[in-house]
Amino acid sequence: MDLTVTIGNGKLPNPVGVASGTFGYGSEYESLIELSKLGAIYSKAVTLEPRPGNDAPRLVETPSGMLNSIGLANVGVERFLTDKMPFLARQACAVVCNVAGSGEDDYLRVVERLETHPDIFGYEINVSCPNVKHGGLALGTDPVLVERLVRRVRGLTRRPVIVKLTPNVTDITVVARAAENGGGDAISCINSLVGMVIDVGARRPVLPAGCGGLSGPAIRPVGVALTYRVSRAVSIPVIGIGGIMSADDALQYLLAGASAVQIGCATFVDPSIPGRVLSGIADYMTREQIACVQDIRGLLQ
Amino acid sequence: MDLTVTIGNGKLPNPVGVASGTFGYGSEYESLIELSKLGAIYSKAVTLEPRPGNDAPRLVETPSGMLNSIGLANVGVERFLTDKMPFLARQACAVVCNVAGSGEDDYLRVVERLETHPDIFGYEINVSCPNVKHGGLALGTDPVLVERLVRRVRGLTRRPVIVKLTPNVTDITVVARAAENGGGDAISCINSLVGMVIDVGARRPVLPAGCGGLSGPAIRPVGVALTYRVSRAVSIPVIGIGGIMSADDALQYLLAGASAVQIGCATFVDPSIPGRVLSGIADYMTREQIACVQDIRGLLQ
Amino acid sequence: MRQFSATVVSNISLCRDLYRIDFAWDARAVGPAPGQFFTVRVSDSTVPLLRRPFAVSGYASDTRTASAIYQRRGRGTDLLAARQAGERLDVIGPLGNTFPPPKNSQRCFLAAGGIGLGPVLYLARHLVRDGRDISLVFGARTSAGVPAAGTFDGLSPAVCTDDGSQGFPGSAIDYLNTLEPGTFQDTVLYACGPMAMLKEYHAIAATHQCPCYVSIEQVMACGVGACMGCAIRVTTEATYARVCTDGPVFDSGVIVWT
Amino acid sequence: MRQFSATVVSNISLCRDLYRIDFAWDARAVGPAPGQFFTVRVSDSTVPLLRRPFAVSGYASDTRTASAIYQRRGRGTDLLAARQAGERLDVIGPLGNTFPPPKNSQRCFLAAGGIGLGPVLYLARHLVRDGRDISLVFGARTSAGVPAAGTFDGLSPAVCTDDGSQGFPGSAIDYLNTLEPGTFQDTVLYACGPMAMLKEYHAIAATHQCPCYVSIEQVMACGVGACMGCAIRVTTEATYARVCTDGPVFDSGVIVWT
Ligand SMILES: Cc1cc2nc3c(=O)[nH]c(=O)nc-3n(C[C@H](O)[C@H](O)[C@H](O)COP(=O)(O)OP(=O)(O)OC[C@H]3O[C@@H](n4cnc5c(N)ncnc54)[C@H](O)[C@@H]3O)c2cc1C
Ligand SMILES: Cc1cc2nc3c(=O)[nH]c(=O)nc-3n(C[C@H](O)[C@H](O)[C@H](O)COP(=O)(O)OP(=O)(O)OC[C@H]3O[C@@H](n4cnc5c(N)ncnc54)[C@H](O)[C@@H]3O)c2cc1C
Ligand SMILES: Cc1cc2nc3c(=O)[nH]c(=O)nc-3n(C[C@H](O)[C@H](O)[C@H](O)COP(=O)(O)O)c2cc1C
Ligand SMILES: Cc1cc2nc3c(=O)[nH]c(=O)nc-3n(C[C@H](O)[C@H](O)[C@H](O)COP(=O)(O)O)c2cc1C
Ligand code: FES
Ligand code: FES
Repeated sequence: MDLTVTIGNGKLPNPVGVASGTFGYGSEYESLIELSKLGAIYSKAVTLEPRPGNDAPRLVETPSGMLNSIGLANVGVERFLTDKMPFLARQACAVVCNVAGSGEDDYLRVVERLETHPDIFGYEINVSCPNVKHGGLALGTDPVLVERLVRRVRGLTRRPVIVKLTPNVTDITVVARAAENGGGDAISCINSLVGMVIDVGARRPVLPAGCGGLSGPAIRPVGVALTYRVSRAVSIPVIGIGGIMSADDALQYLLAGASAVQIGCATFVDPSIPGRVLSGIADYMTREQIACVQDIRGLLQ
Repeated sequence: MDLTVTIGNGKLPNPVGVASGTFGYGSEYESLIELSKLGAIYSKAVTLEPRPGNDAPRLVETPSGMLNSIGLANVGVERFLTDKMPFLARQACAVVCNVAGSGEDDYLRVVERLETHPDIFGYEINVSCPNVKHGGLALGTDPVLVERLVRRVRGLTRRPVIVKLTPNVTDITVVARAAENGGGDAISCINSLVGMVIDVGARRPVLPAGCGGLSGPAIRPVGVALTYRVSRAVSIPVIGIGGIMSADDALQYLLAGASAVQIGCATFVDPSIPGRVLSGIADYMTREQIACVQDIRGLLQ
Repeated sequence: MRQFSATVVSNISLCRDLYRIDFAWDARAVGPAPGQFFTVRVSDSTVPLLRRPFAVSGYASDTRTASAIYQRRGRGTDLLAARQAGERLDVIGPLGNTFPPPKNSQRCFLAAGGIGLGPVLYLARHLVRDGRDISLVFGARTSAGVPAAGTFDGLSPAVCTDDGSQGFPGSAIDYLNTLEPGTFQDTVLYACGPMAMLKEYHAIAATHQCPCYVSIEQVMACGVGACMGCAIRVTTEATYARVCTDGPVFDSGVIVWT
Repeated sequence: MRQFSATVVSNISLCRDLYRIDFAWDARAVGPAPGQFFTVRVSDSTVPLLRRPFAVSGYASDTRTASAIYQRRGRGTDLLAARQAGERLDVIGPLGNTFPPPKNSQRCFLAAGGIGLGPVLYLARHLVRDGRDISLVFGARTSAGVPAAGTFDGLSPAVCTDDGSQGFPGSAIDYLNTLEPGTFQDTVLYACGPMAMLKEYHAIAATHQCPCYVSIEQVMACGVGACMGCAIRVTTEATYARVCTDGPVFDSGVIVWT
């Protein structure tokens, strides 16, 4: 059975990764999950400088989902390399660094620094962060900016460059094509939706930042729909994300056109989910006599 | 206690209405709900010609939500006037006609016909339907088209014109301002999100149309966030919609900036919900000594 | 129709696959007739969100006790199976139309497959009480899907199992095909079960030129005709009919069988 | 830490507002120490979605039985209260840090408010077993929040109720303020309860210049330090600390009290 996924000049051992921001720097889950079984660990967003993150509370549960307002809290690229990469480098699974910034140069400088480390599989460019120059809207809402950013990142590395799209746009296929034109090797689809919960008793939003990112099973139908659309608009692989809790959910993404998937907040709910999703996909392939996980994509009627 | 809501030159008796497409033409719920207690009934979309709607199945449940692909199934404006309006006209509550079409002229001709009936409170212009001329994207994704359409509808009527926005856009405030500039009297926020569910066993989308509209508690955080944004971008009233199941949920929308709310699929779940939402809002106002429901909007910190 | 909070009288397993729930029907609601259904809010959580529809399988007008026979299929019916006597059930009913009565001279042939048993059983008892001559056939995949004989109280159905583990070996359709063609003369067919089975009954009825009424299932949101969600394709000008209010019982000739 | 499927030993109501659940701790997991907590997946549905964290209120290393004292507050704890002896519980633990032990000469003053009782009770028993001199104060809103004396097995806390319905009339803080200042000499304060209460303990400790350790609650997603969701503001360079892994026990001087 062939479970591998080719992305650019790299190959992931299997299609089930753990999503950025939900798996820290890997070591946090070491005693609960066999990390070597993961297709890839997508790191928490790495920025040029360390970021403390947003004010508390940062989380609130919603019907079949959750809102987060972490605010890219991370140790910064230098400490990522010195403190976090040694552990990650020892793992058998691929390490993809999720890269974020407030302006184009930030992204480029982070990638430049990460290029110095030999054990990084590739980059996931998170264009969903609010961008100051872009009127507070995410950089990822503007196809011109996305194409230029991806092209410049492309110029810095031969490693796989994955572009992670925001669902909060009118036509996600336009941004996906921009990422492809810029030289991106794959699309991650989707980041969280914009959401807000108001504490009626306190008469204020639960999150001090007001809005947060909505994720979890609630958004799965949105993720599947956008994966379906994006995978028909580009010819590079698509990595489906959003609300995956089971192998059946992951298979919805693969049938919709994804080549791989990422598990986000389901790992919080039950750390055995990534492993069970992978074994469930393998069982499905056995049962349905599918030799290659990449063939699932073509089976949708 | 003042529960009224002023919209254009009209006044709704209270802020709790039932959303378009979830309440048929009113008579369906007559034996289950005291219709006179409703702030408004928003009719199923009315189009120029009768429409049979989409192929079955048209519904699928999702985590804390549902997808629908009804396809604007409706009796058309003529039969709406002859068969459906007589019942609606007898009700004490306001009747708002949800108007849809595949092109601008469709909308205008429907409104022209509806103007002939004396007992219609106003119109809710549904700009979320996919628009053929607009590359299949909803007309409501283009602020220029929205402003022009609203201006032309405005030219036909003195009744309240409410514009119902789609959440599937990059910046909903731009479309909201276009609706205000065109002369709209209020904004309904939001229509359903794009979503898809795939039947893994059958290897095809559950809905023959592929994508459907996601609604229910799952989307409530999105509705609250967009209501918060829209109500800060325009000075006309905003009607909050999306996943309201209780008075507390409705109060989230009112605190976020809405002047009124609509209950959609919660009525399917429990037809007593619209009534309980209204009495819950009234209880809250008594408890918190708020005289006017319109004052709730200003209470968010 | 009314929405009411019903008390569960009993909720028991009939066989491995089927359960029966009995509950007190609201005194202010019209009693349900054969073919009609009701919806239940199975949880006050938002998962599952939508009410679940079930056909009435019997109604005792003296005690105002209604029943339904159901299969555990997913979270909704799991939660229903967990309800105990004395607990409350949020019910809306009666919903939908009813089986049209046979003409005076007509014999009645009733066929049920799997969870189609409930409505057919209720109709059968109703017809027997009216002194009609009925034949009843019930098909299940295996004997695990066949309830104890007591469930059919007094009626003696021809039981068929696909795997031959009980009664006639084969489907209810196979069984019908073993009957003499004369059986269907001046007969009306009533059926409830999977769509594929109903389609075959329609074909048999067409062959024998006898009327055929089928009770259809479709995913529902409102159950009262408001959402247009439960549409099925029909041959009339309307193109689609709502199963919840135009049905669930249809003349099989009106359905577009696919 | 490990994820394991634990068998519920008992799950009982202690008073109107509080329950105690006892369950078998996994033999391959390290036994939980005072201050540590575990998380439970209360439902296999997606509502509630996130695991719920609870402090360990006791642990018998011979029988490997762990307990927690909890309050029914919402759907998650409602579902927890419905678990019966013999049923399974999906547990991850032990999580978080522990209460630092007192210095040799120090006396220990332990204060718990409401659902803060669990961790404080475990610490108290631990210290008593080590032969330490402890004082224990427990505050609740009303007597409905005060468990039967047996819950404190052998320990005799000063019980305070805001409404004066049992024990000292007033909050645990009010009670502390009635004590002689000398009480806090060479003493370490340990406290768990609502943030507002912890802030006041911090102030009292600062006045008396005694060390103060507080166990903090914050909404959690992962519980293992991965999501950065449970942050609280601290005075160190890091600006924020994670309650789940840097805590839940903090030196009160490190917290930015707001
Ligand atoms: C008019 C009518 C009468 C019915 N009578 C009976 C009966 O007497 N006995 C019986 O066992 N079942 C009956 N059903 C089917 C019953 O409603 C479904 O089995 C039940 O809703 C499944 O719920 P679940 O959560 O357990 O399963 P799920 O996991 O939600 O789904 C299992 C299957 O049930 C179907 N289903 C799910 N939700 C609905 C819904 N809201 N409406 C209709 N179908 C749905 C799905 O298509 C799916 O194939 C009837 C359905 C209809 C429409
Ligand atoms: C380290 C730690 C130890 C705790 N120990 C105890 C204990 O010993 N006994 C006890 O009764 N409670 C304890 N709690 C609080 C307990 O976790 C919440 O009461 C519980 O999660 C409420 O769940 P619910 O679904 O019943 O209520 P909900 O309706 O979800 O919420 C009720 C309240 O609980 C809080 N809450 C909800 N979800 C979480 C979450 N994932 N993490 C933290 N808080 C949440 C909310 O802010 C809300 O104010 C502890 C919390 C933490 C962080
Ligand atoms: C707590 C939290 C933190 C996240 N941080 C990041 C991040 O740093 N970078 C990023 O690209 N996505 C981040 N995400 C988004 C997830 O990677 C994922 O796209 C999203 O949660 C949807 O997947 P899910 O529904 O499976 O959780 C975060 C999500 C959560 C819940
Ligand atoms: C079955 C169904 C049909 C709908 N039909 C329409 C429609 O005809 N016109 C419209 O503007 N919105 C329509 N909607 C959208 C609702 O009016 C509402 O905006 C949406 O469902 C979100 O609210 P809710 O989460 O409370 O259901 C429909 C929704 C559902 C579920
Ligand atoms: S279920 Fe809504 S119209 Fe039938
Ligand atoms: S709960 Fe995730 S870091 Fe603490």
